[in-house]
Amino acid sequence: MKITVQETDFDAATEISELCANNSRIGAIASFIGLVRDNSDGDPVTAMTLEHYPAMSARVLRDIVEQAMQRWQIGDVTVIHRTGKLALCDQIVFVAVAAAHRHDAFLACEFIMDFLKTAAPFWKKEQTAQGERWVEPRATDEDARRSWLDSSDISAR
Amino acid sequence: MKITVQETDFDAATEISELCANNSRIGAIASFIGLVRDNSDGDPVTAMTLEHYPAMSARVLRDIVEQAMQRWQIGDVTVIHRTGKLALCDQIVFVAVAAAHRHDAFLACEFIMDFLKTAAPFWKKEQTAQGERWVEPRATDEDARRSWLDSSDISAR
Amino acid sequence: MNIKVLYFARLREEFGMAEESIALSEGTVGALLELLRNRGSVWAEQLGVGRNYRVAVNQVLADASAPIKAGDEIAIFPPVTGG
Amino acid sequence: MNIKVLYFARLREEFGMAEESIALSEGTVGALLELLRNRGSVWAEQLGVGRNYRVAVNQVLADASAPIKAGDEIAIFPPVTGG
Repeated sequence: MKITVQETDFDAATEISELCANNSRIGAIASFIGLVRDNSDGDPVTAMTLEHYPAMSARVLRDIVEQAMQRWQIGDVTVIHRTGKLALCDQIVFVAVAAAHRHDAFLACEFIMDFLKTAAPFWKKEQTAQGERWVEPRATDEDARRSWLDSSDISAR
Repeated sequence: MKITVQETDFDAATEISELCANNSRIGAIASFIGLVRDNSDGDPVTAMTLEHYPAMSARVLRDIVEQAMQRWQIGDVTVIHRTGKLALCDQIVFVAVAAAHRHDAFLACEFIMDFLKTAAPFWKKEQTAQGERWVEPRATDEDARRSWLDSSDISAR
Repeated sequence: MNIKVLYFARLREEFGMAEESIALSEGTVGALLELLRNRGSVWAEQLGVGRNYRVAVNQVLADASAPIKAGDEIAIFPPVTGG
Repeated sequence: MNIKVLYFARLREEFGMAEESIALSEGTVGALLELLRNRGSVWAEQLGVGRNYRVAVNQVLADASAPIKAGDEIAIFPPVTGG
């Protein structure tokens, strides 16, 4: 398991190849990259600052990954979350899950993202031409998190 | 849309950055990499040869991606499938889906993989210490494909 | 009429050829399969009832009733295992 | 007893501080929040009933009844928006 909170950018291909190095049982890697998006519900976003709670953020990410590892048959997991100043289209977050079978990898990857979005102590502040604004939490993110709690089948949603 | 069937390897990071270049609406990229796995139901696999039907394979992949684009709110999609001789842990297939929102990206990416596995004309021949053998289709792959046909909700499974 | 027939993967190996040109009198996939099975031995065995294989006409999957016309490319192959 | 209290994101800006040390007589999250609200103005407003914020005790989310002991690190912050 690799959990990193860092200001610097990351290279998805390097992370993925490290994830599956030396493990020939790994047949599937599902990954996710979140980018700074001009979500334009309002003024166009030009940049973003990401703040976090350093003593807590990596710890929460680790808890989330451990939950995923209990729930699905997965191998190694990498989570990288960036902080600090980011420009439009910059990479914010990376989650990669290695598994023998792809369905486990896909589910665990989305599970980790849904919990990261709603439980890990990171906060986004957007820069726009009209000034700065803190991003508001989205109800759909909380719905996504809840959907995992409702699912009775351990392997599906 | 980029659909490629090639003998050469690919770099996931390059593909992902090309996928989201010049589109600031893209906030999420879900991707999948399939690797040559020692699946060991039998003798350990040492290598693999991938054969395909050149006139049909890219065409089927394009059809699958177009179905995904009709079903979910997604932006650009890249699919790369390798052919020829591959070693253990080599990359076989890459699917990346860009979208404004992550759930669409995850669903479309898994949908494309599930249909690719069951409809695109590629065939794997495994090399083991005991000789070569054609890989048999797995019933779970067909089940995965069917699960998308059963789902009444257009956005979920 | 003449058509091109392609074989892939295990069937290519079993039949010992990747491609052939066939003169067909009746223009359906079923008629072509019947002609091939009538060659006996490995052809009858591999394309027999209950065997699991696919047929594509001009790169699109087709069933036994699908029409075939002169110049068509027919492919016969095992269930796919890519990805 | 003395505890360390951290504020993040919007609350850090509203309160004009990232961190302070507070002498607390009663050891619960609820008592700390009451003490902060009694400062009035922005404190009463931002931590008032119905306002959406989170409290962590030693980096673990906690509710108002959660106990606090000397030396604990309490963090108060808005709903998270990372990822």
